[in-house]
Amino acid sequence: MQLVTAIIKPFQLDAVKVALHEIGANGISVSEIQGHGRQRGHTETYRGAEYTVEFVPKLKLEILVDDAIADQVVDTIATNARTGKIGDGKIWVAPVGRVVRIRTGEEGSDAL
Amino acid sequence: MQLVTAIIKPFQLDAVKVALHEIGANGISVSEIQGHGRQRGHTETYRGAEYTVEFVPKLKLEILVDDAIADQVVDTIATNARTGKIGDGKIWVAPVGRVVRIRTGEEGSDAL
Amino acid sequence: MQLVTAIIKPFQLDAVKVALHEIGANGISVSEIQGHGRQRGHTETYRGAEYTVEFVPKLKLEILVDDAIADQVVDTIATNARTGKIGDGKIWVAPVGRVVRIRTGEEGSDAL
Amino acid sequence: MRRKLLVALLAGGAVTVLGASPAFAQGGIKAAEVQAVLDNIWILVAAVLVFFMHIGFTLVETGLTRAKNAAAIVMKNLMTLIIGVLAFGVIGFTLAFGGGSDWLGYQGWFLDPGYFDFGNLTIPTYFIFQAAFAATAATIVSGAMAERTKFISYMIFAAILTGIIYPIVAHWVWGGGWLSKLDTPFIDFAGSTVVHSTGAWAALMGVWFLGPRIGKYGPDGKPRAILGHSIPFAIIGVLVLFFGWFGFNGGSQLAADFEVGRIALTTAFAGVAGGMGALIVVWLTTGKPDVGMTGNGILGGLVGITAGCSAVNNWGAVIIGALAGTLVVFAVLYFDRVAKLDDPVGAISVHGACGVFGTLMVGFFATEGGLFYGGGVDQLVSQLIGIVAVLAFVVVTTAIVFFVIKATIGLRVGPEEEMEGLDVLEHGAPGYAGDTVTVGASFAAE
Amino acid sequence: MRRKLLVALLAGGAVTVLGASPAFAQGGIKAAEVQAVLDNIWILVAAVLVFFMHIGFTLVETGLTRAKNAAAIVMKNLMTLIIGVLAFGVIGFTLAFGGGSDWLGYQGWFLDPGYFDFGNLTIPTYFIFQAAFAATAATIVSGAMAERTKFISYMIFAAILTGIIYPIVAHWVWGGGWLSKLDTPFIDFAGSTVVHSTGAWAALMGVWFLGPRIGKYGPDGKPRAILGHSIPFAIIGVLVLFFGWFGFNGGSQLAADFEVGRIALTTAFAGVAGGMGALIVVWLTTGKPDVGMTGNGILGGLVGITAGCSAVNNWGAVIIGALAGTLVVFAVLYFDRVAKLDDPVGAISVHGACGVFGTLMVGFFATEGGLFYGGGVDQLVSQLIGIVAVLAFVVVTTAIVFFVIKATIGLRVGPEEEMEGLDVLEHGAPGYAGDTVTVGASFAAE
Amino acid sequence: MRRKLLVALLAGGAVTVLGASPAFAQGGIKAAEVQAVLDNIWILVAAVLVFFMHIGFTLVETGLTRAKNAAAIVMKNLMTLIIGVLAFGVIGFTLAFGGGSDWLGYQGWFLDPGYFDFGNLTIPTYFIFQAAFAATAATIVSGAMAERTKFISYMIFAAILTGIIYPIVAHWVWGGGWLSKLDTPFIDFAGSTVVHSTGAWAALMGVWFLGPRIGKYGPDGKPRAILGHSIPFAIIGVLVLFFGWFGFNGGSQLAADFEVGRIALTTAFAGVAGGMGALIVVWLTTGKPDVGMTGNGILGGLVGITAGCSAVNNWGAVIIGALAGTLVVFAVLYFDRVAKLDDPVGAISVHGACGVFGTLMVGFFATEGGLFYGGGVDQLVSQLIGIVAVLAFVVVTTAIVFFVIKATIGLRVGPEEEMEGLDVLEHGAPGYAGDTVTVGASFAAE
Ligand SMILES: Nc1ncnc2c1ncn2[C@@H]1O[C@H](COP(=O)(O)OP(=O)(O)O)[C@@H](O)[C@H]1O
Ligand SMILES: Nc1ncnc2c1ncn2[C@@H]1O[C@H](COP(=O)(O)OP(=O)(O)O)[C@@H](O)[C@H]1O
Ligand SMILES: Nc1ncnc2c1ncn2[C@@H]1O[C@H](COP(=O)(O)OP(=O)(O)O)[C@@H](O)[C@H]1O
Repeated sequence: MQLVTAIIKPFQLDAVKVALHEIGANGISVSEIQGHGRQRGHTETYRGAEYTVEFVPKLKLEILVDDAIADQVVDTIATNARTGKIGDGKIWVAPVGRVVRIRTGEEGSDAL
Repeated sequence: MQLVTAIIKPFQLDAVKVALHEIGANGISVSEIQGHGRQRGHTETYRGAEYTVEFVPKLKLEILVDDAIADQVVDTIATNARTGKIGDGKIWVAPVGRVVRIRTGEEGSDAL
Repeated sequence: MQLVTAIIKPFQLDAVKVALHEIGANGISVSEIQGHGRQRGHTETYRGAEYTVEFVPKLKLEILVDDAIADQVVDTIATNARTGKIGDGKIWVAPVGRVVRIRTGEEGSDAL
Repeated sequence: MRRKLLVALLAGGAVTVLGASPAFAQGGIKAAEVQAVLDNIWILVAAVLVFFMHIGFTLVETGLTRAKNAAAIVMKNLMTLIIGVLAFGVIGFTLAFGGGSDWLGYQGWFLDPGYFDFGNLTIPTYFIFQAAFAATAATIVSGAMAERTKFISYMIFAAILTGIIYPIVAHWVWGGGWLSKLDTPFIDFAGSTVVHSTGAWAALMGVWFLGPRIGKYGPDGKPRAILGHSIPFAIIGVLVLFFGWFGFNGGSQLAADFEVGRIALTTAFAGVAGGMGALIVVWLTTGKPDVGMTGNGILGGLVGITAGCSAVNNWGAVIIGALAGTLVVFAVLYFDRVAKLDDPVGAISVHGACGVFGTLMVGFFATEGGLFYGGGVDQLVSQLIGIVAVLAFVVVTTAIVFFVIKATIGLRVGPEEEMEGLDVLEHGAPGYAGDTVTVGASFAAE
Repeated sequence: MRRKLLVALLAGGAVTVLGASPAFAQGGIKAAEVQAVLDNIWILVAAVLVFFMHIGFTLVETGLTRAKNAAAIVMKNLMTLIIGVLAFGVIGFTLAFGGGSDWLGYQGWFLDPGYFDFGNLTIPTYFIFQAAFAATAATIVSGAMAERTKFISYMIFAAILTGIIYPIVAHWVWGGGWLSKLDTPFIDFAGSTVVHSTGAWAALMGVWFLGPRIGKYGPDGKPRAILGHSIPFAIIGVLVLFFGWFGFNGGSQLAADFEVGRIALTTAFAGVAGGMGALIVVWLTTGKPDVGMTGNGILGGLVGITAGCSAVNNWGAVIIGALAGTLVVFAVLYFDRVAKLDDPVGAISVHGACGVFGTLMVGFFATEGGLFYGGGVDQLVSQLIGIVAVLAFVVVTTAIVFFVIKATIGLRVGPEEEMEGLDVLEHGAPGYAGDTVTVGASFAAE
Repeated sequence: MRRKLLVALLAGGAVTVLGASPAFAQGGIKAAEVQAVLDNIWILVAAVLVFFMHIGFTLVETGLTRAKNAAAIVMKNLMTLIIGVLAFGVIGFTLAFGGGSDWLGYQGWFLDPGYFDFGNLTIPTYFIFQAAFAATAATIVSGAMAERTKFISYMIFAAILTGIIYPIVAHWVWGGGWLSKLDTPFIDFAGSTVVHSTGAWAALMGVWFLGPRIGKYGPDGKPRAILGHSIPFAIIGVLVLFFGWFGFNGGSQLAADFEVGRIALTTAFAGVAGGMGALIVVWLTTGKPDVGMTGNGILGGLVGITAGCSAVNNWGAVIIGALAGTLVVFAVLYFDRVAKLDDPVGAISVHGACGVFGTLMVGFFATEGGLFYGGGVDQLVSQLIGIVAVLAFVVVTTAIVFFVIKATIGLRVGPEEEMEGLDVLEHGAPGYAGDTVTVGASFAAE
């Protein structure tokens, strides 16, 4: 079992979600985060004082998937979250051990 | 060392937390997320326009534990977060390498 | 590739971020969480009813780094997030498999 | 000018249009007529201030409850106003102020000009002011029953309260009913009992029939704090109510005269003294200067002075206010810990306990007729009669209403709805939606 | 006392300072003079209430849009007031109320006392009241165009609307222009057409030229719900507007007299009936008692009664209000689904559809001259003429303005700005900043 | 009717109850009496508007600070009102308006009717209006000292400011003191100096003794932006203040007459001009139309016109407002960057800089006696004397008070409290609680 984590632009959630449904990845957990990557933030002013906006709102998606479709899920997210502009985000995959569905107590692939 | 991650219904936090304390797992980090699993959302209306509520508020718990008690922690969460209704959530476990307690710099099991 | 996760006191973000920039770790994702560790919360009152503040606001940082600098990143965070008071937080490191930069599709170290 | 003329044409305005700028007629208008117009304008302004209090109630109730029920609670407050004006307009006003018996009015429906006479005040002016009061009684209930009451059930209850129950109480005291005909008439100048206690006893019955919110009492029966989601909302609501109260009490003079200022002043003194009293007591009792409780203290002081704002002097006002503020703290603790009645906003304490207290205090502090000013116990006895009569009437009638509602359509939402929050499941959308997660979710399903 | 004297010295106050406490002169002042002062004070209070409505508009518009644009939308509302008062002061007031032709005024600039005569009302009093109205017309537009309009472009548009377009409409109806000179003069007591429809048609053109927000319509053309980020804000805004409306309609009497109460009452009845109407219709149609739509219903009822609040009776008010509330629901659905005009707050439905409807209803329900009261169709025809004339004029002129703005500086922010939110990119800081993440980010870059 | 009669019985109301509906006496009441009642009613309404301003201050201060201190800041505002009314009632009013010397009043305590004479205004009316002013001076301080001041210390300071320091200043100018007896009396119509500068200088001393918030200045001494957590709150607060200001300035006429409208108009013009001035300057300077700064500009314009609202004409008002708005921007930058005084809401700039500026401008723009209208420099010199005297007095006295507080109970919370937020640690509960995480945490520990 793999946990796919993706940081995406908030506005791309819609497209990503639909595309994931189409490939049968239904479960997903989303959280609001703020992040920045290589680019330095832009300078803005607040009440006349300059400051750098270094953190930009993003969404973090966490998707637990069977090993078999992990790559497909990553590719699907990458394609659908892409705008081509800086700040599109990252995706990473990490292996997961035991998985449980709380409602039924099922484990492993059945838990998804 | 293992990181136990659990997505639960917000209202179950209380029960889960007490149960975890009882088995000696004191440290916990909680974040507010939104998620959905297999079930499609229900349709609602906003100002006359229909829409589907696909994301439902959940809590994500992250608990760093010694390998020895990881299974017990998972079972405890599963038991206490269960309502038996759809949307109860998932638990997964993943191995963790280095662990540091920031205050003291202690590492490994001592860091918990 | 490693994912460094750190729970820190919100007020230390500034120092940690600067220190990370200095060692060349630019990318970072931050989320607001609540947590507690060993210490029991303090008792407060709300409208005359006593309750225990068990969860305290923290920030969670997630930083994807090359294996080579993971330890340096951990140490940097530990040093700069430390206040020496209870509640300073934890850092943990976990290995990550595939990593993708959404904008370009680059993978691995190039994706950072 | 032209608009004015058109307007005058349409409306048959009583005032002739006159000369230069700033211009006024050199004759023709009598001072008494101007005074009558002034009375009406002031009472209208006061009515607007009382309407404005609904913003205060909305903010307090929303602030002291949870975010997941925010849309539901503002909706209940909105409906209180809508239903209050309609039900009071169609039935209540006649029951309260129409000619009739000592027990209720039944002559003169739909504001029929042939049946009503309010002195200098026109029927519309008088009605608007009174309708705003009726809605106030109902809104007290929505706060106490927050976070678990079915929308439709609340609507029905609010209609009965503002259309029938409150008007009958108002008739007894203000509409020429029996309490105003006691040898020493019951004094409730602006409604500590008529408005606030009525609302509070209804709230008490509502909370009793509803039961506490899930999670409010632990398995051991101990109360848990369920924190409000926005203290700024709650406190701004208290401030809005404070300022609206100048209309509530000052307008109850039902005339523009030199007394209004004095009433406004006793009101202000009691309000601030109530806040100070509650602050000190809660600070000494719990060790922290609790924000919400201080706000409740101000409201308690205001409720406390409402009965006697015109009858007591400044010192009386400060003392009544401070004691009412103190009382609020203990009442909240009592209902929370001992009676185990889950009242998220403290409405029963603020409006019930302080309403009774304030009404009683008139018997002591009234500068004419009060015990402390040599007036004997007559007034005190009348006050007690009024308090008990209203209590009994409201408790019995609202108990019947709640019982019937509970037995038929039900009073409380299902546990799932309660846990997930009323907003989405009862009203279709969250009170606070995220910017993008929700957009992501928003394919129209048609 | 001394302060009073100093003041009197400076201001040459018309009222002499007098005797004991509470003191009043034993002679010298005429009742007509007091009435004139009272007229001015009431209209000032009414003007303050109308100003207050800008808080209501701000809350409604902010609540029904997304958090990422919160600072931008409150800023647009703030600028509406600033620009409205300045543009209406410098140009608009003369166009509207200065001497001139049937089409516009052109005599008497900068409130020149030699040129204006408003009977009992002084020029400042009259101006403040009217300026608050002008700003209202503009603020309607900011809501409909929310979440995608360039700040500078909105500012320019607001200046033209409040400085030129609205004043010309106001001149036609209220400034002695041609619509007030029809054989049966067009009746729009407080501005269903003059203020609300003018704002709504401008909004319609604005939305047309702008296009919908990104993501509002799916690839299949189906509308998606974009949820507002704070229903409490929106509903408190509705309540604020409701109470401000007492000034809007009651002040339009332009005098303090016994009619004001009657006007306030028809206003209140129509507002609550509108809310009830919308609630029932939306509940039956969609299955849920929608909170925002009920709020829109109240506003629809209020807009609907604005034209006829002085001409119709209570029953007329309830019926007009209830129908307007019903209409709002269908209008919102129509614009959203059929016309595909993306109006986040429902401004076109509330102010346009109900503005037309209410203006028309005067022809039926006016107790003097209305069709239902035996008055024939003359009034109805005049109402139609007025509605169509204003519609045509505003649509054409605002279309030209929007066209020119779009062709030159542009009307809409870039897609990136729109998706990330206007707050940071247009105004430099978020509407809602986090406590620490932002502090972490806040090294001054200098 | 009956209620009215009961009321009249109790209150000995001055107005006889009269005939038909709408009814008025055919004789007996003198116009002068009606005028006196009207004066009182208007000043009461104005006082309610000034009270209302406390909602505005609360919103501005809450919006421009961080969420973790939201409960603490609303609590300080609530206490300002409570303490202000009590301290001003018990001591301040006599010091300010009681008979006495050129320096302070000492005759007539507790609103004793034998000692005060305010012409047409009753003592309660006059007191309420003045008490609302006193509280305003204090609330300015709470904003500047936000996010780090100990609750108890603020309370003590507020009591001394509203009970002693402010009243003495008010006595000098409005209570018959020495500044009102200069050959050319110092003019401060509604309190640019008396209220606003007094508050600002107290704030200046407070900020000086407190030091900046942790993190406000980097190790290199450069200022960092600490963003406010709710711009909608801040801007709605500005709008609330704007509308309250009509009562602040218009009520300062202390009578209902034709001047009030003129005063309201100069107030409105200066406010909008201030917003426009600040917008343009901040836009040109920083490249972005900053929302909070535009709001500050409006407030600056309003503070600026407060001294001269009755003495200047419309053009003067626009110019004073625009310049004050401009000044605010530079003052904020100056205090932030150069003086390094950390004032989260810009209170010192808005109320201090613009208060001085506006007071001075009276010397130039007063149409009677101003330099630009041929009045010579006499007025200007008097204005300077007043400004400097108040500055010196307030700076010295508040410095002593802050010094003593700091040396005894301490002025500032501990660093941990400051970093974690004052809400939980000082007041026991967060301003914004989550729905479930907090419930999860809320076992009563008893
Ligand atoms: N090394 C990293 N660790 C964790 N999150 C990162 C890292 N780099 C980027 N991110 C996240 O991805 C988002 C976009 O990254 P950024 O580098 O700005 O875009 P791009 O990949 O297009 O260059 C950031 O806002 C941050 O949330
Ligand atoms: N594959 C998944 N990956 C990540 N999170 C998931 C996944 N499936 C479910 N979740 C999370 O668990 C929650 C409950 O899951 P759901 O499938 O609705 O319940 P159940 O397990 O009872 O069928 C979801 O709201 C989501 O946050
Ligand atoms: N076992 C754990 N698992 C997950 N998070 C933890 C754990 N222990 C602590 N934390 C997080 O770290 C924060 C600080 O931990 P705490 O134990 O209070 O401090 P310290 O490390 O100084 O003893 C907590 O608020 C919580 O968010």
